[in-house]
Parts: sequence; structure tokens; C-alpha cells
Amino acid sequence: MDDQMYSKKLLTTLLLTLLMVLAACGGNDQNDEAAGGEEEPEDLTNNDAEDTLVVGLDDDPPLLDPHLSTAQVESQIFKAVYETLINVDENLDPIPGLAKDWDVSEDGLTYTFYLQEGVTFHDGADFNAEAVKYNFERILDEDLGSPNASDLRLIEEMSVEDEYTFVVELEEPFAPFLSGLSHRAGQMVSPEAAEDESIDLSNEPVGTGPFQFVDRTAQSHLEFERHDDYWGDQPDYQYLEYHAFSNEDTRITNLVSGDLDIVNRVAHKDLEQLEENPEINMSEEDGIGFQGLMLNTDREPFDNQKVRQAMNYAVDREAITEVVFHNGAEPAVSPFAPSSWANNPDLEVPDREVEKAQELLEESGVEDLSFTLTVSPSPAEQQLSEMLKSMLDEVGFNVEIEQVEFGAILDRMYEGDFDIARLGWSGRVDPDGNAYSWFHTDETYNFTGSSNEQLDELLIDARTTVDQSERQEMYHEAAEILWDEAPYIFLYHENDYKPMKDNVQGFNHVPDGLIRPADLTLE
Amino acid sequence: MKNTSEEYQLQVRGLEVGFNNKKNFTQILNGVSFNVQKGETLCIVGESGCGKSLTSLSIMGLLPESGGIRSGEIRFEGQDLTNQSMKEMSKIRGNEISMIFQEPMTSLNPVHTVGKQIAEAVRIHRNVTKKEAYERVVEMFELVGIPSPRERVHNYPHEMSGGMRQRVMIAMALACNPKLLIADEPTTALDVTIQAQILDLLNELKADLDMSIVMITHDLGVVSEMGDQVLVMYAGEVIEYTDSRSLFDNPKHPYTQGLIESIPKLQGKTEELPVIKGSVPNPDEMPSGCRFSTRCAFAKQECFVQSPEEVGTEDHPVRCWMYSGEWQKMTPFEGGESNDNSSSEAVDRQPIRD
Amino acid sequence: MLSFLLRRAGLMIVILFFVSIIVFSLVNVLPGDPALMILGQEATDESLEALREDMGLNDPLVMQYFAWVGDLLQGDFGQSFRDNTEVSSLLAEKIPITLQLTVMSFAIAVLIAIPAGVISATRKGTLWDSSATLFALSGVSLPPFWLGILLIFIFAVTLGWFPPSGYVPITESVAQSLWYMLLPAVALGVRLSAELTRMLRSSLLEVLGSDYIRTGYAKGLLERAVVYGHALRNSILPVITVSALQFAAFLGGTVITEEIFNIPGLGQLLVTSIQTRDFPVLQGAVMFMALAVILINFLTDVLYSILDPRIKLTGGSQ
Amino acid sequence: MEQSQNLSVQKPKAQNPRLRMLKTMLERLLQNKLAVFGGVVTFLLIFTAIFAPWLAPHDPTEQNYSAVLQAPSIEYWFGTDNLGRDIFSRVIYGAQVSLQAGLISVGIALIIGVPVGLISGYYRGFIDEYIIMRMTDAMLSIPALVLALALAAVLGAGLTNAMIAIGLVLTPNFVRLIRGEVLAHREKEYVEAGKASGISDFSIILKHILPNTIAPIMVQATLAIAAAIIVEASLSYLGLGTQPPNPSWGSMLATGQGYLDSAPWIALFPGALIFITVISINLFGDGIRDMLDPKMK
Repeated sequence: MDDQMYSKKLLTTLLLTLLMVLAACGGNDQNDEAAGGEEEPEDLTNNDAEDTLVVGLDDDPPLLDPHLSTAQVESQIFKAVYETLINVDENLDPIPGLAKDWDVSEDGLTYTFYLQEGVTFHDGADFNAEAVKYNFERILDEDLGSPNASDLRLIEEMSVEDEYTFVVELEEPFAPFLSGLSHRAGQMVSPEAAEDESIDLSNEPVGTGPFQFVDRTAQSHLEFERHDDYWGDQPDYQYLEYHAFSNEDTRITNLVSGDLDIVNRVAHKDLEQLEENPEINMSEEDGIGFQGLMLNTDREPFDNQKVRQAMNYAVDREAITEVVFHNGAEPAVSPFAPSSWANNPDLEVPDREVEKAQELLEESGVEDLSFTLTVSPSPAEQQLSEMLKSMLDEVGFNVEIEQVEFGAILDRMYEGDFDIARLGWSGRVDPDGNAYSWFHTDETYNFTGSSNEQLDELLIDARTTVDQSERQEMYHEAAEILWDEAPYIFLYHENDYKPMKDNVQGFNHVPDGLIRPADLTLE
Repeated sequence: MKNTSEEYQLQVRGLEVGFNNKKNFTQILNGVSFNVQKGETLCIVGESGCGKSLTSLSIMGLLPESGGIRSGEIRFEGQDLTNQSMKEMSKIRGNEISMIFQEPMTSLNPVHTVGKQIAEAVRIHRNVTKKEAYERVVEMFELVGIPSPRERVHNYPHEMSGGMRQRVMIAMALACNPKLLIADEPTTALDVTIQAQILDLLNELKADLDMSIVMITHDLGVVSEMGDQVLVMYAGEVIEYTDSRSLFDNPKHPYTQGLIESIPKLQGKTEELPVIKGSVPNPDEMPSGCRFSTRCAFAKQECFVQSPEEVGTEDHPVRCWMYSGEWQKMTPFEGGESNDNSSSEAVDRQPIRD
Repeated sequence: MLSFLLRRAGLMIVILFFVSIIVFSLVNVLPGDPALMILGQEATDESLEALREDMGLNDPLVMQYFAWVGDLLQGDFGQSFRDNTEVSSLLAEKIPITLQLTVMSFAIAVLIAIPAGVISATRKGTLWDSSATLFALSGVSLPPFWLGILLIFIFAVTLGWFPPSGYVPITESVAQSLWYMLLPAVALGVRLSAELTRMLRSSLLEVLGSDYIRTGYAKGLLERAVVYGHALRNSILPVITVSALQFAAFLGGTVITEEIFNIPGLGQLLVTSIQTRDFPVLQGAVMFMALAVILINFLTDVLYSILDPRIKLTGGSQ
Repeated sequence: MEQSQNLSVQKPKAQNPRLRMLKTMLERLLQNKLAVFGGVVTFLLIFTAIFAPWLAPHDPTEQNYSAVLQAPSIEYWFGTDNLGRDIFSRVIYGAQVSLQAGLISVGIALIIGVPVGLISGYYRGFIDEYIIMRMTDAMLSIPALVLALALAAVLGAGLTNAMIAIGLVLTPNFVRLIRGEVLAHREKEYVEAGKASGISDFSIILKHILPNTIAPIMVQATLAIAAAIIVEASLSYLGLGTQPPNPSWGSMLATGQGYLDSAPWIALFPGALIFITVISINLFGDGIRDMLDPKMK
């Protein structure tokens, strides 16, 4: 009833305003109400501009609880308010986070973490081994249903050695374990806040990070303030805000002529324009994800390997990276970015070969080559899908494009109700994160329905092997199998761009694409 | 004309009024002249379409946008109203010259109380407070005989009867003590009993307030009750002009005669004349001769060709060939439309002569 | 008056009942599993089933409907699938933004329409009249999104006077907030303004020809006083009715306007909720919009009766 | 039998005044310069849509990666878009989509709305008063675009579904209009007479009531086409209407909005076409309304 009352009040106000306007007009001239506002479009914020950093995000982060989080954009926020046990540097190598050091046993089964001392959560709770244990248990708790539990699933036992020493025993060696701890599974929430029924961590995060949560305006912006008791170096500025602009043009406008200081994502069509702008600095870094087409191998015509292979030759990856991404992406042939140690340099990007594709199609003997390409309705996706249609139609396919919201695409994936979907991966620090759950039989993101025993074996071996050069071999081989099997048509690796105002300094471009706000200084 | 202009409250001379259509000007009033003395009632009589209302609107300066005064003058207390600015006119209107209209039902703004509408008129012309203006309204309500005036000022028009509303209109018109009141068919829309009440009221007020009245009506019954002077109009022209006694005793123009004959049969709202058949010709189909010729039972051939001059005495001018010297020499009209539709009764009648 | 109000209120409830049926059935045939939506990609079958049971998704539709309406009546619009926020608080957050847009464009519409309509009616046949008529004619055919893009192109991209899009809360800076909202308000308001101009012109012409206007002049009022004091108020009555009837379309216009100018109001919430299959939000937003339309129409009737004393609210359905 | 005989006898007689009426109506229409303008432009648009394949200088979906975002030129009159496609050709083909959307969705609204309105108004009663009318009230209280958006989301993106959604949204307008007309006619003498002489309800509705409602339906339908075109463009703008790469003015506008600073022609031309189409149809519709009944204005 409250809301009805509220809306009633609002409407009454509206009506009264209307009346007042009418009355005013009947009486005399009315001043133009906007006459006073001839300032520049600045000041999204009421905090002191000198002391505030404003980050522009491409989407409103839905869930601020790192253990429940699935959306990429949420991780941006976590870099302000939470900290992970392990951090990664620009080369994606692990560096200390809340764990100042760690030991891994020879057999790769026992991990001992030596924790930072004197760390407190924003609510005053102490950070210690018990807190880590609490967090791990929380993630593994089935009632919580954390989508990030898989990173910790192999934990057999964990123990609090002393207040600042924490030991984990794994069931079997798990190479990506540490990199998982640099991500959501390693994020430490305040146990007190998590237990407190009155605090909704999804909306009011409580961590140990350099900034503490102040306020959130749903689907608009988030406000943070410097955490005075932060154990590390104090950030350069007092206030931090995240503003969501799902519209890429608005986001850029607010960077160029508004008061966004740095932006997490930029439409490639705007790259040249931003690079020419003297007041904007652009940081570029290879991405770690992959993008392409998910083929439903349970359906015709993609149950036929030759048809799938034909697609690999039908698409012009160079044209795509040039026209859609303005050269801000690298053509892709495997899940591993060219900069990754897992990348197989022998796999070269093929030229577009129409005849070869047509031959393969002919060999396949499949006659009905029509299918629906499901894409999400963003401008770049639309542009890409139209290019793909044009290329594929030319070799003999008959493509119908269907624009469906991302959420609905996922829905269809789970139900297997699609022919081809435009679905990619933002990437993980460890190559396992780009391969296992995507291409191992029946794994979470393997919506293709494809299954290859040899590949499965390789992917499992690669994650249970500790030695990196051995793993590299395995991933090279896996990439070759993937190319040949072609359940997924790799198209490009998107580079990561972070445009910022020229007074923003200290930006450390880690390929995971996350902005670490505490590093930044304002000149 | 013996009197100098100062003695006249209102003096209209050679008024020519018409409408601008897309290209041409259609003249409606053709040289209308008359005088109103102080304290006198002048009745303007005629069927609808004769130009009575247009005359009154010309005086008020309320001609519709497409209408205009082509020539002539309207002198009010010696001052020519035809060349006054809008602003000057608005100072005169409702103040020195007031007007009441035919339709009391629609002449009041439905969304304001009657009191407010009258008070507004008072406040335009008198420098008084709202409260004083309302006092004046109450006073006027008493004057025009509206019972429990203090309550009635807060009524909306739709809450009052037609007669009451006409009283409200009168109160509004008289609120600023005008010197001249123009009443355009003030009783036509009302019941017969109410009509009489309103006319009595106007007569009383005229005496009390010492004002002149121009009464516009198609009803000679009204004339007999109100009129000192009578102006008979037909098709935009004055055809007969005299005092009311002479008019009834000795109507000269065949049209006037027809009007007078119609009195017993004319009741209430109809403006159709039972005696004179036909209707006033359209302005763009005006006969080239006497304008009444198409309906006149006595018309001779020349009547259809040539327009008659104003003849008769100074106190009783009339526009008809019958009273000119040439009448006897004129060729009688044989056959033709006008005689076809005149009844035998009309033919039998003889023109009454001096 | 009271019986009229009761009658109208009864009618409103019946209409709302039908609206709720429409909204409920729309959402329940929308593809997508709410449980999956909430639990996300890695949900187990057991947890999905448990949640479905918990949410009553396994109940018969009629039961689900009554449960939903029951919650609605207690002001419980449910929670967003996206971030678990209360839909009611989401609405409360978004409504003022849309309200600001609505009020501003309404004000702009009225500010344009009243002088345009008055000039056009009082100076009938002049160049002013023709211009106003041309404005009215083209204005009603200008889709708000096209006008919005045109305005962005001219005033933001080319001239750089305005921000091309975005929103500043009025609580942060009144001037800025109005400045940001000006182009969208114009884009949204012009169509209504054209409609109102057209209505006002014909209504005013009719009123200006009426007897009481002549009375006004006869008592010595100047044109200005007659037009604004007498004619306008009378001629605005039908205009108000029309604008109330237009309110639904107007509210629909906010959706696309907010999308184009990226204003985080109710319209954008609605579009996002459709795109993300956030059913409770979708239901809440649509319900609110319908409620607003119904209430506005009701209040218009009340307002009408205040402005026009002839109308006694004694009965009669629409 | 008797009836049809009567009709055949009356026909030649009745034709003359009818013809005369038609003539005066046409004259009235032709006098209205704006309506003539609207009609001519509408006709030109229909012509363009039908003969698009012959009029368009390029294939509207042909991509030319070496001519991306070209400004208007002799080769590309309206410039090219972000995939190097000829905007002029796309705009021409877009007319097909828009007009088709307008006509078909209004057709759907008529197919549902006319019978429902006729039956509801003719039989009145509980279902009419409390179900059908309140249902139309309810549908009309949800903003048309919002309802169309939700329906299109339910049905799935695509032009066909968008047209169905728009058609459904427009339906209550027609139901109300026709019901009102029926109510005005059902008490008339010829209906009473028909009833008395035992003619079936069905043929009364079909032969006597329906013909009398055609004029207002025509006017409403014309104006509804304009409204439908706007809603279709809005849905396409939001990605729920015509799917790429088919050219639709709404989706071209959406693409173009991102290039307003670098390639404004992408958005400006299709937008202008929407405006011209809608205003022409509106002018034409107003003209028809004035033609059928000059007092209705």
C-alpha cells in the first residue's frame, strides 16, 4: 500500500504542477526554467572534484557479493572494496595480496598462506586465518549456491595453523588454484557482515579494500570513501564513484566532456577519435579472453564436422577486426590470446578461403545449410553479425540473424535451443579458465554439446599438472584439436582499452582488464 | 436637424458597414443615421438580417474581425467613436456605453460566478477594491431585483434562471452608471411574463439612472412599451424614423405597416412575419431598386429599378416611392414574383396617406 | 460528488484488475525461467527445483496470480531477479526521474502550446497562424526518437551546447539537472505541444466566437484580458481532457526518450527489465505506468469539475 | 429473394446521387492542398516500396568494406553505413518494411477489432460492459509502446512478431470506435425495421450496421497506420523489430546514433523518411476525415 500511496502523492504533485503552470501561463510570461544552466556538462558528483575519482562502467553491477558474482563488471567494484588473497601483476604472475606469502608443497596438494597482519574489515572486524576459513566455507556452502565454488571444490581440508597462517589441502593437484584465488573465490568478505542478517552484502559490500562502501543508487551509481584504517598505502584521493553507462556513446561523452576520469570499456568505433584527443590518455593491453561463435553440434548442420570446419575458412577474421574493431582486436584461432604462454604459435590465422569452405561443404554432403545466428543487440554485435551473415551466405550458408538479450541467450544455451550463438569469454588469468569449463565434455559453458576424449584428457591433465612447460604442451595440442573439431569458431581476441583523462596517473594495465583504483592518482 | 450635436447623447451619421470577404467588401449597412437624445429610448425595429445588431455592434466597436465601418460617423457626446483606438474604446465600453444581449443563457461566462463577472466590469472602470466592487454588485442586484443578492453573487450562471440571468446582465451593464444602454433583443429569449418584467425594469432604471437606451427588437410590442423614438430598418437601410406614437398611429412604409399588422400574431421567439411573405434578401442579392420591392405589395415597375430617396417630414422621414411626387406617374407592376406571393388581403389594403 | 468519486474509483479498480491480468499473463508466457535467472549459470538442478518450489512457480497459474496480486496489494512488488533489490524501492528511485522528465516536457509543451494556440486563434489567417498550424501539423508526426536524435545532432554534436545524453539528479545540482533534461524534455514535449496547439486553437476559436466573450468586450475588457481571463480557461477544458487521454502515449514516449538520452528513469528500467527478463521489475513498472494513467484520467475528471462549475459529478460513466 | 430483387431495382437509381456525393467528396479532398500533398507523397512512398528493386542503385545488404562510413556522394547519394552499405538503397527498402508494418498491423487490428466491436456493441450486455470494455480500458491504460514492447518480447524479436504485437496493441482503439458507432446505429429505424421483419442479427450487422461504420474506420485506420509505423520504428530501434541485416528505418536510426559525430547521414536520412512518411499519412488521413465529414474536424 505504501507504494501506491507514494505514487498517488507523486501524481498529485504532477497534477498540481500542471495546474500551476497553467495558472502561471494564464497570468503572465513564464521564465524559461533552464535559463540559468549554461555550464559545461560536468559534475556528476557532489563530492569535491579534486578529491574524487569517477569511474565509468559499461553496466550496472548487479551483485556486489563476490561469492555470488558472475558478471564481469562486478569485478571492477571488487577491486575497490575487496581484496584477494593473491594478486596478479601486469604479466599475470601471482603477487602477494592479503596473503603476503605462500608455500606450495612439491606434490601440489598443500598450500600454506601467510597472511598480512593488522588488516581490518571496514566494519572493524579483524582479518585473520579464521576469516579466510569462514570465507572459503561460505563459498563452498551449498545453501549459498556460489557460482564460484568450482575454484575451491578440490579442497579436501583446511586448517587454521595460527592466527595468520592458513593451510589448505587439495584432493588432487590443481594448477589454476592460485589464479582462482586472485579472482572471486579469493575475495574476503567480512564474516561479521556476512553473518549479520540486516546487511545485504549484495548491495552493501564490506571488505578490507582501500575504499569502503558509502552508498548505492540502484542501476545508476555507487559511492565509496577512502578506508582510513587501510593497511596498505592510502589512496591519493578521498572519494571514489562508479557510474554505470550502458550506452557506449554516453559513457565516452562523459569521459570527454563530463567528469568521468577513467572508463572500463570503449566502443571500438570511438578508438581513433579518443586517441586523437589530447586530453585523453589511452592505455592498451592485449586481452585474455576470446570471442567467437558457439555451434550447437547436436543440431543439423553443425553435427557435421566438415560443415563446422567450413565455417573456419568462410569467415574473414582480418576484415572483422578491421571494420568492426578498428584494429583493436586480434584475429583468433584458439581460446588463448597471442600474449598468453598457452598460445600455440604454430596455429596461424588462415586467410579467408571461400573455395576451401565450399569444398568442405560439398564434402559434408549436407544440403540444408540454413541456420539462425543468435546475437545480443548491441551495435557492435549487430555489425559483426551482419558481416558474418554476408560472409557465410557467400559460401553457401543461409544465415538468419536473431537479436536476443544476453540473459535470454544464456537461457537458450542452457536449454540447447540455438543453432549458433555469439558468445565469448572475458578470460581468466590461468589458461585453464579459458579452456576447461568451455570445451571439456559436459562442462558448465560447453553448450556446443561437443565431446572429444582426447581433448578431455588433455584439459584435465593440464589442470592437474603443476609444471608450466608441460602444461604449455598440452594446451598447444588442445588448441589444435579444437581447431580441427571446430565446435567453436574463434574469431578474435579483443584488446583491452582504458581511456582516461590526462590528469589520471599511475594506471597499471593488468590484462585482466580490472581498474585498481588505489593505484591511481589525480594530478 | 435642429439640435446641435451636444444635445444628443448619440448621433449616427451615414453609417456604412460591411464585411470583407476574400476579395470584395459586402456592404450591409447603407447610410444609417439617427440620433438619441439624453434620457430617450430609441427602438430599432426590423426582422433579423436588417442590420439592427450590426448597428449596435458598430456603436460598441465590437464588429467581428472581418467587419468594418466604411464610412460615416458615430458621435457619442460629440466624440467620434469610429476612430477611437481599442484602448480608448474599452474605456467607454461598459462604462459610458453598455450593452445587454439577446441570449442571457450564453452571454455569461459559465466558469466564473456572476458576482465575479460584474465585479470585473466595475474594477476595470472604477478604482475600487475587490470588496467595494462586490458591494457594488450586491447593490446592483438589489436594484435589478435579484432576491437575496448577497448569496446570489456567488452563483454560477448555470445556477440561475433565464430571467435572473438577464437581470444579471442588466446589473452588469448598469454597474458603472452608463449614459447609454444598448439592449439587443433583451427579452427575445425569455418567457412572455418575464419579458414584461424585464421591460418594466429597464423603464424604471432608465428613469432612475437618467440614461439613454437604444433598444433593438423585432417586436413592435416592445416598441410600444419602451420607445420614445422608433427607427425601422430594412436590409441595412433606415426606411422610417419617427416617434413611437406617430409610428403606430400613422405607419407609412409598407414594411412598417406589415410589421404592425403582425403584432397580434407575433409572439415570443419567432421572427417570421406572418403578414409579409418572404424574407430579407441576402446582401449579395440586393435588388437594384427599392430593397423592399421584392416583397412589397404595392411595388410599381420603377420600384424595382430605382432606389427611393428619403422623403416625408423631418420628424417622420420614410424611404418609399409612395410618398414622393413621382408615385402617381409610375407604371404599375403587372404580374411578377412579388404579386404572386402577396395575399389577396395585402392587395386589398390601401396605403395610408397624410 | 462523493457518489461520482466512488463510481469512478470502482471503475478504476475493475480496470486495474484487468491490467493486472494482462501484466501477469504477459510475463508468464515470456520465455525464460525465473529460477535460472536468479541462480545464474552454475545453478544445480536441485537448487533450481527448490527455488521454483519456494517461489511458487510450480503452483497452478491461478494460485500464482492471486499470490502476486495479494503481494501487490500489500505494496510488495517483489524483488528484482538481477540484484534482489525490492522492486518498490527501484520504482521509487526511478519514478522521480521520469516525473522530472514528464513535468518538464509537459511544461515545455504547455509553454509552447498556449502562446502558439492563442496567437493562432486570435490572429487567425495571419502568418502567425500558418506557422503555428504548420508546427502543429509537423509536431504530431515527429516521432520522439527521431526528434531526439535530431536535437542531439544539432545542439549537442554540432553546436556543443548541450550534453548529448545523461542525467544529473536534481538533488545534486538543480541547474545542471534541468540543463541535462532539457533536450529530452523538448524531444518528448514537442509532440504533445503540437497536439495541444491544435486542440487549443480549435477550442479557442470556438470559445472566442461565443456570446460571453462579446460580453467581456462589451464591459470594457481589453483583448488580453478577454483571451486570458475568459476564453483561455474555457477553451482549456477540452484540451485538458485530450491531454489526459494522451497521457498514456506520453508516458510511452518517455520510454524511448529515456533510451535515446540515456536517462535512468522508469522507461529505461522497463526496457532493461524486458531485455534482462527481470519479470518482477517489468511487472512493477508496467503496473505503475497503468496506475499512473488511470489515476491521471481520474484526477482529470476531478480537475475538470473544479474548472467547470457546470459539471456536477453526479454520475455517468465515461 | 425479395430483398435482392429490391436491391437490384434500386441500384441504378441510387447510383446517381452516390456518384455525385463521391464527386463532391473528391472535390473537397482535392481542395485540401495539404491532403493532396500527403496523398501524393504516400503514393510515391508506396510506389517506391513496390519498385524498390528497380529503384535502388545498390543491393541494400551488400557490404563494401573499402567504403565504410562514406559521406554522401554521387556513387552513394545518402552515404554509406558502418558496413559500407548504400544508405539510399537501404532507405528505399526500408520503406517496404515500414509500410508493410503499418498496413499489416492495422490489418490485424481490424480483423480482431471490427468483429469484436460489432458484436460487443450490438449485443451489449454483461460481457460487453464488464469484460470487453474494461479490457480495452485496461489495454489503453498501458502505454502502447510499452505494451507492444512487452508483447514483442513475449513473441520474440522479428518483424512478423512486431507486427502482431502492434496489431494487438492497436486493437482496442478499433473495438471502441466500432462499438460506439454500432451503439449509435443500432437504435436507428432501419435496424429496428430489419429486426421486426425477422432478418438475422448476422445480416443486420453485416448489411446495415457495418457499412455505416466504414467511414470512421477508414479514417482511424489511416491514422493508425502512421502510429504503427512509429511503433515499429521504435521497436526496431530497441532491437525488437526488424532483424539485421534487413533494412529498417528504426534500426538504421539506432545504428546511426552511434555515429552522429562522425557519420550523421546514417541516422539523419532514415529519420527524415520516417517523419515524411508519418506526416504524409497523417495529412492524408486528416484529408479523408474532412472529406467524409467536414464537421468532424
